[in-house]
Amino acid sequence: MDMYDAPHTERDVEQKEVKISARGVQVYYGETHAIKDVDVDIEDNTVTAFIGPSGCGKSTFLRCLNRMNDTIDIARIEGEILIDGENIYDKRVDPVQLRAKVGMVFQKANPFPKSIYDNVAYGPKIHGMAKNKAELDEIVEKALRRGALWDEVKDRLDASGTGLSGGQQQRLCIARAVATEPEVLLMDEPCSALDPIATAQVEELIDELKANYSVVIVTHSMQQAARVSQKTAFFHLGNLVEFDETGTIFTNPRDKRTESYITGRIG
Amino acid sequence: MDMYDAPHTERDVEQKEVKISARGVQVYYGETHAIKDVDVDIEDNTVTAFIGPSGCGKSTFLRCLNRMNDTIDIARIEGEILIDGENIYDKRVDPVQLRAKVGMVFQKANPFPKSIYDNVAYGPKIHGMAKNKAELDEIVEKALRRGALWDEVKDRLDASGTGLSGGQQQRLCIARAVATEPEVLLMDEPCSALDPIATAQVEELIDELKANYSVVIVTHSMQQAARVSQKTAFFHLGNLVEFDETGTIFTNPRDKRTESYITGRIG
Amino acid sequence: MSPFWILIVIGVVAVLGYVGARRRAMSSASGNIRNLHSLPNFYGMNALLAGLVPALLLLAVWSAVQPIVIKQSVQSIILDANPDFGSGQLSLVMTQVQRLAEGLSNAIGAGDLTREQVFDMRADLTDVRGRLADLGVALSGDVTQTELQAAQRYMGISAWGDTLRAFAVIAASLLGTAIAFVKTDKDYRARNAVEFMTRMMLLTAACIAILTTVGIVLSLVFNTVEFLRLYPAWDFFFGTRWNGTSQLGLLPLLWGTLYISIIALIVAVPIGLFAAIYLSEYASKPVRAFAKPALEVLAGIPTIVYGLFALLTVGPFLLDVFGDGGALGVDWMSGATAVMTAGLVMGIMLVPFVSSLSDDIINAVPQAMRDGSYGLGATQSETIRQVILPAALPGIVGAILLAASRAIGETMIVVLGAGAAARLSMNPFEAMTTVTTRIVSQLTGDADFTSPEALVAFALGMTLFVITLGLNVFALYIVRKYREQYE
Amino acid sequence: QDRDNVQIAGSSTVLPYASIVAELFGENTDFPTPVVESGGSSTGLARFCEGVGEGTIDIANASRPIRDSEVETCANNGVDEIIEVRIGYDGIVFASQIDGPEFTAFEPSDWFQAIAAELPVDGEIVENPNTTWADVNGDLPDAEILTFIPGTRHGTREVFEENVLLQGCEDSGAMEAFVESGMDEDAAEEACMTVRTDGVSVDIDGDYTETLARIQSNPNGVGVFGLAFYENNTDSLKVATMGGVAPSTETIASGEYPVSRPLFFYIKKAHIGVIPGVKEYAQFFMADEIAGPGGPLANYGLVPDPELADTQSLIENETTMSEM
Amino acid sequence: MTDATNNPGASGPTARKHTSLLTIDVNTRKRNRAEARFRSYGIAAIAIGLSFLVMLVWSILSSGLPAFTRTVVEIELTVTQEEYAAAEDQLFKTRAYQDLLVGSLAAELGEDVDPESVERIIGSPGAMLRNYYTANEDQLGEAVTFKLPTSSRTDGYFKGRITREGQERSTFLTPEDLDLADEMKENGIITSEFNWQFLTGTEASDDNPVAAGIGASVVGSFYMMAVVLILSLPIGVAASIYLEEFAPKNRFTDIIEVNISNLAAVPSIVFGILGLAFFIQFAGLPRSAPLVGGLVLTLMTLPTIIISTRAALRAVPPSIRAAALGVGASKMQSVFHHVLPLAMPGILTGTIIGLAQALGETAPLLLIGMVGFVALKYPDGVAEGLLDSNSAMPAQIYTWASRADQIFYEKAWGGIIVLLVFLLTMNIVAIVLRRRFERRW
Ligand SMILES: Nc1ncnc2c1ncn2[C@@H]1O[C@H](COP(=O)(O)OP(=O)(O)OP(=O)(O)O)[C@@H](O)[C@H]1O
Ligand SMILES: Nc1ncnc2c1ncn2[C@@H]1O[C@H](COP(=O)(O)OP(=O)(O)OP(=O)(O)O)[C@@H](O)[C@H]1O
Ligand SMILES: [Mg+2]
Ligand SMILES: [Mg+2]
Ligand SMILES: O=P([O-])([O-])[O-]
Repeated sequence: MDMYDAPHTERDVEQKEVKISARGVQVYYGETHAIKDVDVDIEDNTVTAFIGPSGCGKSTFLRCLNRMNDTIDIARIEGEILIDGENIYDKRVDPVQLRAKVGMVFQKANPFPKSIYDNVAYGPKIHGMAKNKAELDEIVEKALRRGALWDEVKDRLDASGTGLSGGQQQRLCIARAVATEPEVLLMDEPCSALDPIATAQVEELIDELKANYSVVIVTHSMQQAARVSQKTAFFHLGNLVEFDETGTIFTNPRDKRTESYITGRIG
Repeated sequence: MDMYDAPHTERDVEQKEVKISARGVQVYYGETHAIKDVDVDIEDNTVTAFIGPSGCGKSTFLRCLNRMNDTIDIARIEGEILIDGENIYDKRVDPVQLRAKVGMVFQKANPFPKSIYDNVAYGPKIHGMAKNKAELDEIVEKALRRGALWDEVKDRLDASGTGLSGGQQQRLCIARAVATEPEVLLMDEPCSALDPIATAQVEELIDELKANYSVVIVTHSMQQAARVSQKTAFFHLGNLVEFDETGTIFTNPRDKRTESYITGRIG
Repeated sequence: MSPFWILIVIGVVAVLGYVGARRRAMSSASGNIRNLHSLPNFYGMNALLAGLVPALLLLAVWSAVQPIVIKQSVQSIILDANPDFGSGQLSLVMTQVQRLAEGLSNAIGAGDLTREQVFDMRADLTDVRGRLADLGVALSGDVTQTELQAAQRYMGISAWGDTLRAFAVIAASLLGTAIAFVKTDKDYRARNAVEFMTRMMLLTAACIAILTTVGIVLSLVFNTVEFLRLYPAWDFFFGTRWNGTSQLGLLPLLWGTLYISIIALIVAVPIGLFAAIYLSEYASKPVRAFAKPALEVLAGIPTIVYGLFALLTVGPFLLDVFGDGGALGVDWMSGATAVMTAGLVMGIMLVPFVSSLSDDIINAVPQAMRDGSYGLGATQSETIRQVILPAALPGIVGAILLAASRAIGETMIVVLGAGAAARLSMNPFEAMTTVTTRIVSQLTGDADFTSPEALVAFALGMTLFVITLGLNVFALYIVRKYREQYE
Repeated sequence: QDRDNVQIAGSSTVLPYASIVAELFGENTDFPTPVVESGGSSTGLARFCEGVGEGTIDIANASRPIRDSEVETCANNGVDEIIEVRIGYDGIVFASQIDGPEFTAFEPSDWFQAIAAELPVDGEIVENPNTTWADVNGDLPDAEILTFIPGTRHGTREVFEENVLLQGCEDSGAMEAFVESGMDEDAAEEACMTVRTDGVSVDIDGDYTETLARIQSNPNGVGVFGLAFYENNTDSLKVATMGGVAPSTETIASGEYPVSRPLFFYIKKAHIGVIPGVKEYAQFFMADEIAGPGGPLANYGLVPDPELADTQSLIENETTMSEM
Repeated sequence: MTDATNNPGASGPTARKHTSLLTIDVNTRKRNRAEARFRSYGIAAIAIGLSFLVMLVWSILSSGLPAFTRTVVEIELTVTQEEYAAAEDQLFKTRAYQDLLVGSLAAELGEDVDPESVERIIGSPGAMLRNYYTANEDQLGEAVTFKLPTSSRTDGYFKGRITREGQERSTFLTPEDLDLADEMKENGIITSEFNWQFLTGTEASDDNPVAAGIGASVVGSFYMMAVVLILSLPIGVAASIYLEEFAPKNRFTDIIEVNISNLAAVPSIVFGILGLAFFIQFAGLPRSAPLVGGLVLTLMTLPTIIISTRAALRAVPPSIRAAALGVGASKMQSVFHHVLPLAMPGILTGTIIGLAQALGETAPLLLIGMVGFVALKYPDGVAEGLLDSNSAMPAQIYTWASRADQIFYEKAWGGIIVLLVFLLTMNIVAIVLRRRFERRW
């Protein structure tokens, strides 16, 4: 398991502030019980990875964290999720403000049917982040650079975002999400369609974001989880089986299921 | 590079029959020249991997092979592509028949907004592959098993295909494609949203399919390419830079660009 | 054989063809569907269509042509007897002959007369009228020998023609089925054949729309040209006065049309669009299920109701507000009928055109687009304005165009609500009129159809047609330019 | 398919009478009920003159006599035998909202001066300056002029122009003034009958119900109606005298009331004996029980023709216009 | 917003101020106000639309509901064989029956009652009597109790449609007649009942306006709408499919596209001109026939259906088509199996609106002879229904609305109620289906 060695050294053990704290979260899609009583604490300035077999509820739980599940009619959420100690399902919480604070990259790339520029500028515009066009241009460029897309699209910022290749669309969505500078960034398999180089760039970005923000990333790649995350949560059939330091999870899992998932891996 | 050793031993060097032969293929999206003069021979009973950085034209080229690019208004294709010695861009060729023969799994999972069962049964139905309901049930079950999805959905075959998780949708699309038993299967990043176990199952499927069919797979994972493919094509900026035995590509690339792509990898 | 029975027979032939071809296909594939090029049903359908389509076409053409041929041949008898007949008299006598022939065949059918009796009948020997009257067939005049002869010839030819038609049509059906049946083989591309025929049918359907346009242009263009020969084109196109008789200037009508339509759209588009947005994005299911069809009722209320509503309710109300001594203390309006009155009421009528169609289109925008926007912290309204509406734009423009089209074509509301005065004025509280209402009134008017007063209706129709064509081209351009395709 | 019912089209003024007869004809004979379309006298006559044959109408209703030009068109199209039937008389009345200003007595000259396009003032021809009825005639209420007159598509318009406007023009001496100003006779008549287009007078192309609706929404409006229509709407309308005579069946029959006109229908002789029921319909229409005094037509508002018997024999003998 | 987001350059944990989610910040508050405004526009739009609907429906109901009741007079009458023979012998037979009735009723009411007065009160029910006795000759000589509608003015007097003062100025009813009518009402001879005849009856002339009913024209409209539905929906959908999915995208299809939207702007009367020229004069179809009306309305409805169908087809995401093509479906199959079902709501909306428009349209019917005094019997079968002269609801309403007698005003509005009920019934299937097909993807 040599590949885990390098990240290990970077991991600091000191307890960070808890950014998000979920207690007894249950999610139902109609009859289906998709998330079963999950408790988890996500720390600030930390990258947390969610791993687990496909269909175990990672995306579902991720979407709870910024109330994106609100948009699914049949989804029902119980339990409480606190961000900075405040329950986001509280009546007084405005999901719009919440989502500005908790950004999200979706599993399936979903660029707007607009130009590449407008795709990225959309968030900053609605949040009034730029005083003028020049500032906006700057924000867009910076976001696209962070999304490792700038070089490929700088000559065609006016082209439609939907005319990009799969991986380009995914990076566009990443750029779009970081452009609004959220405090927490939820990324649902952000590198699934990316080549190794682009993946490395995104991982670098995540590492950079960690300095200021809290990042939650869903990934199917153990290596990626090991490389970028400090904490890892393993989901199985809707249960949070284990949540611990990434190192611990990968080297010394407590639960049988975690172990078998980790070792059953192939990549 | 020990990980390449195992596959190596399995690779047989004997020349197989050429299934698909592309000559001087050019693709333009409006002004953009996306594929530049690509010549390639894809063999029968072989798994061919397309690798290359995001946006280099892998999907585009793949879509040429079953004329899916016909559906994009602005796409223009030049050159010829022969399947079993017949030019598929010939006027007399019925693209429908072609696509029945050359199946495809798209990069972005696109299940029909229908039940899971109907999603899979659709192809067999229109191709008259089942005499009766029982046979159809059997085909659906077999396809879902091959797509490594059966266990997860067997109790809810009537649920909508769009209500599945990202990885489940992807496997559904794989199941849908194999259900029609095409002679050539084009898979555009079929495992991008899959966990290692599911990935292994799909790879097993690919290996199994190889016995009878020709499989082309686009992947960003070098390991996956190395594991499943016998031939690998490396695309860069629309050019087919190198096409050779997988082992050769990974161990002994001729082109600088290939080498730098391979070694720049991280996973 | 009557068309009904012919239809039954070719129907049976086609169904047999379906079953037969299907069987044949299966057996050629030795029972294994997978060896077939297409699904067995396609082979069946292929035979079915081959048995039906040409036969039906033949039946239709034959049925259309046969009476003309018969008429020609029967007419010659009458013309031989009365060489000086004009076409009008001829057609009247032919009516009598037809009636007679029908009466006689009915009598034969009912068993009251035999064929021989009928063909031996002589008008000077038999009181044909009385005889038929006894049998319950009313003839309005006495029958002459020529007429009787003609009727006998008529019956003879049509009996013969009907038989021949039955043979020909059934033969065509059999032949088509047979060819399809013979061609049926596991490698025959039945699906392609069936799809080709389906595609031809789709094309035919599209052509009906084109033919309608051609028909409309044809039914307008000759009279338009005729009008422009009688009335100076310059005065028509650039005249600023219209009184329906001697002064036929287009501009005041065009202005009225434009003004009223714009006001109607200013009412209908925001209300309709916001209603659509609310229905598709905000409303709960029950609200939506109720409100959408309820709004659609507005499109179904006869326009005369709107007209009366404009004249008796909205007009006086506006007068109370904007009229002399009104609530606002302004004296802009002097009568209840005004551009504003008609425009407002028409706008209400048009709301469902915008709301329902737009609602469907907005609803069809994939959820992923919304999610993408919400995920960035956009509010629902921002999402709608900046992501959903642009994506739905082509459909919405289509809906608005449809509403605009209705506004241009509407008459009753304008007649009652806007008055009938043709006037070039900027004041929306004055009475004006539109092109369409003038078309209706000139066309149903007292003037004879050779005078410019009536012919102007066609010229107005044609002009309107050309103008709306221009507007549509413009709209198409706009849509093309701003179209945003999702995925 | 052969036509077995009589088809009639034409004047909307005649329509109620024609439909009463059509209905009774259907109820009292074995013939099917004729179809009666409206749309105006000229439209009806135009369709009448399209030719003979099943595809054309058998009878045209008209609220004015057929014009020579129309007879000519008819002849050109083979309709050379036309039977003219005068069915009676109809009065035209001037009425206003029941609660509106006291419009109770008009003279033709009031109307002419109120709505003519141009008027002679002090020897000069000027655009009509009158805005209130009091401007026209001191005895009339001081209310804005707003009239609703039949549109040019109506046969009624012709009667209105000739019996009211032209008459008023002559009465007021404007005719002379026009001629003096250098117009020839025809031009002067034309000027007398030209109506102002500044919105003071509104042409109604629709039916009397439209006029009624307009008057209901405009207290100052005065409208032109048929007598029968007014009789049916005495609840909402009040009628004015014209030239001092109140309109009624009696005053119209006696010729005292100045604004009345005969109503007609025209039969295509060629269709008699071909289309069942054409002649029978005409006979039934003009029978004493129907068109005579006390009959349903008179009850509804038709002023019966004193020379009914002549008309009856004319139909009996199928006497065409050219034979008269 | 946090400072960090306002100043993209700021960095370091200390630079970040955590704003509470529970208190809504200024910017968000502003945006929420915009949101609330936007939402309220939506509510307002719906409210405006619905309130106009309520106003219109209210005025329709209040003007039209009286048409559903009628004032009737109950009479026992004995007609002898001789009276029957004498009546049948006359030219004006129905009048003879009416005289019998009037005589009998006047006698029943008392010596001093003027028969003419009675006649003015009961109107012209002669045809009903004649129909009864010709159908039931065995009842001759027997006493039969009839419940017959009164004259339209009597009806109007009791319904408050006309006033005593108004009638004094007319020749229809004298004050004495009204007194007599009041008395008859008190004696229970005149009562009021639900007016079935309005629903089942046929057009009637001004001589007997109370008998007028909407029934025959409902049948006419039914046949017309059947033609419209059977033709315009398949043709419209087929044409849209061709244009949207199959036609090559070139100048020519652009022309077709523009043409079709332009057809929608063609005034409906022009379709009447076309129908007159093509279906009647060229093809020789009969005038006043619902078939022709249906064909003309089909042409008029097509653009509406085509435009909405095309918009709906266009809104289906391309990935669905790609998915179907990818498993080897033909274009035709992908359209019919996947795209069309997803476009169904839009198609149905087009149908709902197009049919509503067609059902209420009068102008083209004017030219093809369905407006006027048309149709007095029910068709015997489908062929007759399509080809025999008939009217249609809007034409009937239009005709009534231009009649002099005020009862027709009431009937016109009553007819509008029937038309709307017809419309809703016709559309209910489409509305329900549309809800079924609605889905998000
Ligand atoms: N529909 C389209 N319209 C215009 N340009 C397109 C379209 N699809 C792809 N392209 C462009 O063509 C190039 C090749 O795209 P393609 O999808 O083949 O890349 P790819 O190799 O599949 O990349 P990825 O790994 O990100 O999926 C890219 O530059 C892309 O932006
Ligand atoms: N919209 C939905 N409606 C109904 N069931 C859903 C819906 N979305 C997800 N599910 C179900 O909930 C479970 C969890 O789904 P989720 O998307 O959270 O899985 P995941 O862990 O993200 O999987 P993957 O790795 O494949 O994306 C799955 O069984 C899935 O089928
Ligand atoms: Mg997921
Ligand atoms: Mg790709
Ligand atoms: O319809 P008119 O009688 O006025 O011609």
